[in-house]
Amino acid sequence: MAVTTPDGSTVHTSLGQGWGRSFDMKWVIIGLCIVVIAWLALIPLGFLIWQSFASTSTAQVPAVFTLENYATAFGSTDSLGLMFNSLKFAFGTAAFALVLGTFFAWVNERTNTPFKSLFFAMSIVPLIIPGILFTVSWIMLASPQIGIFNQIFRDWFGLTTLPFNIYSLTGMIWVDGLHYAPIAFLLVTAAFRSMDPSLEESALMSGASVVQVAFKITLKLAWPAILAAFLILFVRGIESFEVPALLGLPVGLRVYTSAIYDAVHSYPSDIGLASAYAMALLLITSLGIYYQSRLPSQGSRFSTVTGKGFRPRVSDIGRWRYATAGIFILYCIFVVALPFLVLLWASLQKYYAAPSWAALHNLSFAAYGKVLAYPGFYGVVWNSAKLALGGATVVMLLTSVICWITIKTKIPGRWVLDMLASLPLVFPGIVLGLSLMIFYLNFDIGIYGTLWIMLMAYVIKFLPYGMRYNSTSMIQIHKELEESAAMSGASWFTIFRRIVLPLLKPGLMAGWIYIIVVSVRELSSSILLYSPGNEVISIMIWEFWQNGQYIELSAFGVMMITALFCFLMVVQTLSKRFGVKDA
Amino acid sequence: MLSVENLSTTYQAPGAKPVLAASNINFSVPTGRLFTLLGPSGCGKTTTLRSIAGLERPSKGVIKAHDTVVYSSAGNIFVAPNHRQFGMVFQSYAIWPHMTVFQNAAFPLQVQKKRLSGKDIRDKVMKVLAAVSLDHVEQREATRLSGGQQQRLALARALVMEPRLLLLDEPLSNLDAKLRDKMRFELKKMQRELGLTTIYVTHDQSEALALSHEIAVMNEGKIVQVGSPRDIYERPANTFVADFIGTTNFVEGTVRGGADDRLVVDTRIGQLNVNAQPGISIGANVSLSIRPEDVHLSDTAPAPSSNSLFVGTVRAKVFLGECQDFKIDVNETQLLARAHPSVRTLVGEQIHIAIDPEKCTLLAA
Amino acid sequence: MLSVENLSTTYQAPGAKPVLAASNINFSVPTGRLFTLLGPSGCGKTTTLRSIAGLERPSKGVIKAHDTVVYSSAGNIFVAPNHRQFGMVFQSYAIWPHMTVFQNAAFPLQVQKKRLSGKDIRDKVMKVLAAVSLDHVEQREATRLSGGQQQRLALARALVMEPRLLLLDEPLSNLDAKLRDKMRFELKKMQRELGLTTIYVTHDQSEALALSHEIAVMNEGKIVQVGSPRDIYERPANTFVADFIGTTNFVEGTVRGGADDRLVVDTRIGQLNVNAQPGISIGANVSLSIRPEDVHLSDTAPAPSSNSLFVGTVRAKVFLGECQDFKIDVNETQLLARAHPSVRTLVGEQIHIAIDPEKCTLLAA
Amino acid sequence: ADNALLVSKDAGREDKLVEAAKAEGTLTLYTSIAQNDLQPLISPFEEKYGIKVVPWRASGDTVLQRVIQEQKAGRNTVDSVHISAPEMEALHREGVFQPVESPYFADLLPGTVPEHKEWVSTLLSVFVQGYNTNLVKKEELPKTYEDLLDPKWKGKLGFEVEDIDWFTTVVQNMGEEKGLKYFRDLVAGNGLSIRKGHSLLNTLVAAGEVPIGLTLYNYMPEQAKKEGAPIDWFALEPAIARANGIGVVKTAPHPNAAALFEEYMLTEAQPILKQLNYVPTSTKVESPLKGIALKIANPVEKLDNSKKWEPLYQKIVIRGESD
Ligand SMILES: Nc1ncnc2c1ncn2[C@@H]1O[C@H](COP(=O)(O)OP(=O)(O)OP(=O)(O)O)[C@@H](O)[C@H]1O
Ligand SMILES: Nc1ncnc2c1ncn2[C@@H]1O[C@H](COP(=O)(O)OP(=O)(O)OP(=O)(O)O)[C@@H](O)[C@H]1O
Ligand SMILES: [Mg+2]
Ligand SMILES: [Mg+2]
Repeated sequence: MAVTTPDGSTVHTSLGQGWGRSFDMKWVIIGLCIVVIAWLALIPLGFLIWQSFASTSTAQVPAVFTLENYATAFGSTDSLGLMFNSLKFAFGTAAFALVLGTFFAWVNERTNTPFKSLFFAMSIVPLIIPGILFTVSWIMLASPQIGIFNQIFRDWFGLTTLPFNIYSLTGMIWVDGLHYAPIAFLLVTAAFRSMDPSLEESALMSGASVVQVAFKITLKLAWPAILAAFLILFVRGIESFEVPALLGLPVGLRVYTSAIYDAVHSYPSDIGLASAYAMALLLITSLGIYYQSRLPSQGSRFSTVTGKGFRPRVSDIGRWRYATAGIFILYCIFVVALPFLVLLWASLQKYYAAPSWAALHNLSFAAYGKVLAYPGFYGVVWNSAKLALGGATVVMLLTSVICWITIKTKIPGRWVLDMLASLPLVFPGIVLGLSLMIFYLNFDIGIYGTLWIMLMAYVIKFLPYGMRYNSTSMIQIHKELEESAAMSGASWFTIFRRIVLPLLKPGLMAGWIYIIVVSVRELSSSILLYSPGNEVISIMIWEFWQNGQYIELSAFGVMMITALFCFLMVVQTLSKRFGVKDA
Repeated sequence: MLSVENLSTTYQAPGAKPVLAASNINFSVPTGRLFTLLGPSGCGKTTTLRSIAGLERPSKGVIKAHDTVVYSSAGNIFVAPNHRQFGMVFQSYAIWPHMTVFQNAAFPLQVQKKRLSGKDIRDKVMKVLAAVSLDHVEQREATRLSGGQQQRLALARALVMEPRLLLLDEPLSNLDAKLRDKMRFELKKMQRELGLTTIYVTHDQSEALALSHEIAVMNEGKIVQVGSPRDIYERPANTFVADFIGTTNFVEGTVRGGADDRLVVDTRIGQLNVNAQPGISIGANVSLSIRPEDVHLSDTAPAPSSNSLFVGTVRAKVFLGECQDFKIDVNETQLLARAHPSVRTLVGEQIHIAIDPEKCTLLAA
Repeated sequence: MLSVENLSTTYQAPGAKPVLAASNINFSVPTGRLFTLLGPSGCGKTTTLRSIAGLERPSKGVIKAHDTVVYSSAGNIFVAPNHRQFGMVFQSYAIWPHMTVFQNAAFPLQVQKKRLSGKDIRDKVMKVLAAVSLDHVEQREATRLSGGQQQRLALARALVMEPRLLLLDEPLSNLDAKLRDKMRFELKKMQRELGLTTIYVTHDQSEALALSHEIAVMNEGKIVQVGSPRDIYERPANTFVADFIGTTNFVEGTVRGGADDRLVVDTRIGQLNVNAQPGISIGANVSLSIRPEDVHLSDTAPAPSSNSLFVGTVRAKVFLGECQDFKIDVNETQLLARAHPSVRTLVGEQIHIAIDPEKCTLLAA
Repeated sequence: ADNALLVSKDAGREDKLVEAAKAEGTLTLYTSIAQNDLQPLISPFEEKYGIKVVPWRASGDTVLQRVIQEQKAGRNTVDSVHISAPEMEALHREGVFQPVESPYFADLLPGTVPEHKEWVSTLLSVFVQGYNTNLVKKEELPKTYEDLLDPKWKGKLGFEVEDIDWFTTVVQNMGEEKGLKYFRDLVAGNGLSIRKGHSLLNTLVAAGEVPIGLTLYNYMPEQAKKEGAPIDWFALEPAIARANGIGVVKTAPHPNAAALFEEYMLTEAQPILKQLNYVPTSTKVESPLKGIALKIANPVEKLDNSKKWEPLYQKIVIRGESD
């Protein structure tokens, strides 16, 4: 029954060292997951690297090896300027979104603020609103010409200088930060949920103020989540397209996504240049991930789910709860309700008109009728639902195994796995779509032109999110909880299914929700990969937008927000039934 | 200094029936005193302590510290835990895993209102770490400590802040006797020197007896007796206390007669002489408590005296180091006895028993 | 059944110097026996236990269970913990917070190879929950238990699987004496009935003495003595064991003379009679260990005998319930004594001391 | 598949083509035509011939990518492509199309059938200028391009970022030097608010954010106006038009159906296109922009001169640098 281990080392801390035992479900599953990850991630990665060294090609001029792309991407002050703008914008966005998201996560999980049950779903709404709509709503709200806020200040207070200008770096950071704060919210909420409250209580008893506890204990213990959130937000910020295009462009604020966009949308399509830009991002992200992958090796510094009593609970913040409730209400009004109302208003019109008594007479539900009459509407929704649910589930399960390997074992080279699964974060959507398209056109296993290839694209695209969500929760699980299951004689698979997954619940659910929400909106690779009959919601949104059917788009946005909002409430209720219960 | 009146705390989990974990608790602790909550597992000690700390919100009652009301259900007053300036050791230690040993212990000093210089903090922390014998691992990550070391760190962290009120929840449960003695000594020293008012939760009777000025014995969420250690031990208010505070033999019987200030009680093991007590008349059914260490054993027959004398058969014996525990059958009733290790009678043999009338406690029935 | 040879385990944290937590451990436990690891906090008990369980990878040594090698550094063998079929109670309980009490206890039965019917599982679980007095809270979430209840649940979970080898890491530390006695009894009963080979880690000397067939005393990562309880107590191998296993008075002195099989030792408290021992000759410097309970105290002078007699002054006294601890100054040296509560001499007064030559242990110097 | 009929000039060609197409029974069309417009275009064809049209919709450059990659990999699904002229020309260069002959080419506007005949323009999207009727009075509208230089338009002009062909054509029309100076003056003097997306620009004009949008597709303000939005349009002449074309793929599995569809697009579909507010290319159908001078942007120009015009455009219009 004994088997030798190839591992000659003497130092280890976890269960993972048993990695030499004869055939076992564990190795089958782990091996399978590794193969799948490698398969999924290497195709676009290889394509990206290859393209970044290839010149553009046409039928007449074949591609050749070149360093030109890098020279163009990083050689001129112009493109460096774009890069710099991007970095400023991304940093600002990430910082703002992180602060906001973390604050709400804290309020939601740690305080007795009133209306909390609405918090979770409400906080995620900005993420549901399609980026274009969200940005346009903000143009309507805070543009110097027609912005409602500005008008209010102009009319009511007689101001001549307008307080808000959405067309500025600050405006861009504001809009994008608000839009992506839910990412931080979800990640940090998950981390806060898996925290033995006695750690905070003991700080309180040491005389620390609520704020000191938050900064010195809660946030420090949630450090992996915060780091992960920042990394994701930063990369997202750099890749952000709608906000710079809609808000930066009119005032000449250009970022490097515009350069990628131009490169990709010309003929011959300069995928190489786009790839070269992406390679820079790849580098930044790798550094971030490398740093994160070293966190778990620092002992149990972040294990906050221990086997000695664990009762999540909120603390009473006294009168401050009215302040936090106030902030939350303001947030709901300005970030959730107003854009939503703008959409709702628009959806009830025949054309967009600023709210007025006159326009009130034109209210109609015609737009909703048009949306429902969209050819194959129900099929489209059904396709999106399948892809979103399927993709999210596959990603979260797959990455939970990968995270277990990278965090709970000492297998050499496990960081490579982490990298592989995390790097798709920086693949431009079109590059991802193209690589899959080209690969499966030439290596025909019958998935090209079906929903499967889209599923695959979604899985690849959202793997990195799954990784971050799962790993932050995984780090928090104290190893003894698995060890005690192993001592009970449970096999690895059983331990994973019955102990690890339920304890991962906060991260698992947060990631699952996030992926569902954003996959409904995924466009850049969907549009390349979908086939007749496989239309999805994002294509429909794009269609409305392209045709200038702003009203229908608003109506659809309203329907989508309502549907996803209800979905979130249901999930929130159901998810209380498994995993660690809240107090 | 601390007074607790009619305190009740209920746990309410969604979908489960509420658990009344502490009910109608009353006690007060004068400044500088060490007060112990003693009781069996699950009796509500931790709950009471957490309610005093402000970590649980009681359902009713009043808690005053230094004449300030920190909680009052009627007055709707609830002072946040971090404004109560109490120090606490948690039963689960609650060591911060992301800090080193030193950082854990220094935290209360770093966050307190009164700013201390880095050097002052260092001095104080090292002093208290030395007191709990952890100064040699000050730079180690707190999670890389053994169970007992973590517990000592938790104690150090509570002591370093010299709180107005110290709440200790089983602070020594994972320490060996030697170290526990040392810690108990350090604790007592600091407690007396600094005049720290302390509430001490323990399940260990001898610890409670050795440390406390006053003890409250709890059972099923209620306080069943409050008194000095000697009181509790020698005059248990009811069978639960007598039983809990130490092993004891309960013998039921009927009062047969009496002479001078002695009563004779007829029991299943035979006639016992007992000190007379007001209100107990001949014919009354009574219950007697006799502690095992008061059942004197001898290998040979003792000289006659006022003691009640019996002969029994040794059923079992356990060696406990400083003493031996015997189970002895006397007239088909079992008696527990604790004797010096020098008693050599073997299992199955006959042994002589003497019971001092002074040591038979007549319990309220 | 279990044999451990030359086991060493090192903790290596990145950037910190390695901690040799267990070094060169050797012992073996026959089937059905209860073997105890006893030692002060931080001495490496948990480490040794975790190494046997397979949760830590030792740096060297051999571990055999049932004649199968489960670990061998030389043979490069390492059997995964879940294939060793050992049951374990963790010092930190390691209760699964997402399960109810019942689910926690049923888990080992649900995952084992041999499939049991739902009813069988229920029966077994309820039986073991009843044994640890948790049957009334079976449906409660495990996190909503008191500390002691969690510990009992951990014990139930280890017992329910009737493992080949039971590893217990301070399984009773958070229980009150009464309950501890009860648990100890249940544990002993199950252990003996099922013939469970058990390794028991404890810091509690009296628990070790009462439960074990054999005890290994550890200090600073090493085993310093292995022997039966009586052996360890009565013939400690060195001052550490004598000191650790119970409070004792160490008295240094020089052998003055001897008669028959008695030696007379000149010490700072006066002349002491001691049993002669081979290899000790007149003029040798020796160290004597006298346990406090062997220092007999009396309020009045005792009758002369072979005992060494002294008079001292009571410096302090502590009431411990079943006994009293005294600190007594004898010729400017302090002696600890433990006496029956009936001794009434007050602090500052003179007290009579008798020491039996049989009870003075001559220690290896 | 038999492609002979596509280039045949025989008398009975038309009947044979219909017969062959019916035999094929279906065709796959990749296009950028809006979903709303697609159905009214396809249905009459399907009804008339009983041939099922399977459309796939995406933006022009996505269609371009997809067709190229599918052809490279030898995956022959698409029969017919309908996207804008520069992208059609790009596909021609990639060797994707096959030439088609049709008697109906003769009815088309000049400049709509390239020499190679591998694709042919079916419709024109004409750039017109839209304005918000609440903010700009009809009387004060600019009449010529030069009028736009009037300082009263300062901060009121909007422009879609990708309309480089509009810029190019206007410049060429004015004469290169004069044209470039014109744009420099325009950007320096009145500024251009650059927006992404024609429909956004249209919406913003209607909402009043941008009083005048310089490059709106002619049907956009028209539709909005019909629905009651405060928007109207005018055209500076010559109005620049962007052609959309259709072509038959060389490897088409249903070449005859595709050719028939192409022919249909040039004939019976033309009035439908007009109803959909496009400008038809057939001279048989009256143009909705009758009387307005049109200039069709040259697709070859866009492909070949990208190195020249692109930097100029970036510099002058997007970044507004005056050298
Ligand atoms: N993860 C770790 N990294 C480094 N050192 C450790 C680690 N865990 C324990 N140690 C050290 O190893 C020594 C032995 O620890 P162990 O947990 O075995 O002690 P123990 O005998 O169980 O003590 P206790 O009775 O306090 O639980 C201690 O000095 C402890 O500080
Ligand atoms: N969060 C909770 N929800 C419901 N019941 C609880 C909760 N915490 C404790 N209890 C129950 O309340 C009672 C008192 O618990 P408490 O923790 O005060 O006991 P304790 O006296 O500290 O016991 P121990 O010595 O075992 O720590 C117990 O029966 C326990 O099961
Ligand atoms: Mg407790
Ligand atoms: Mg230990």
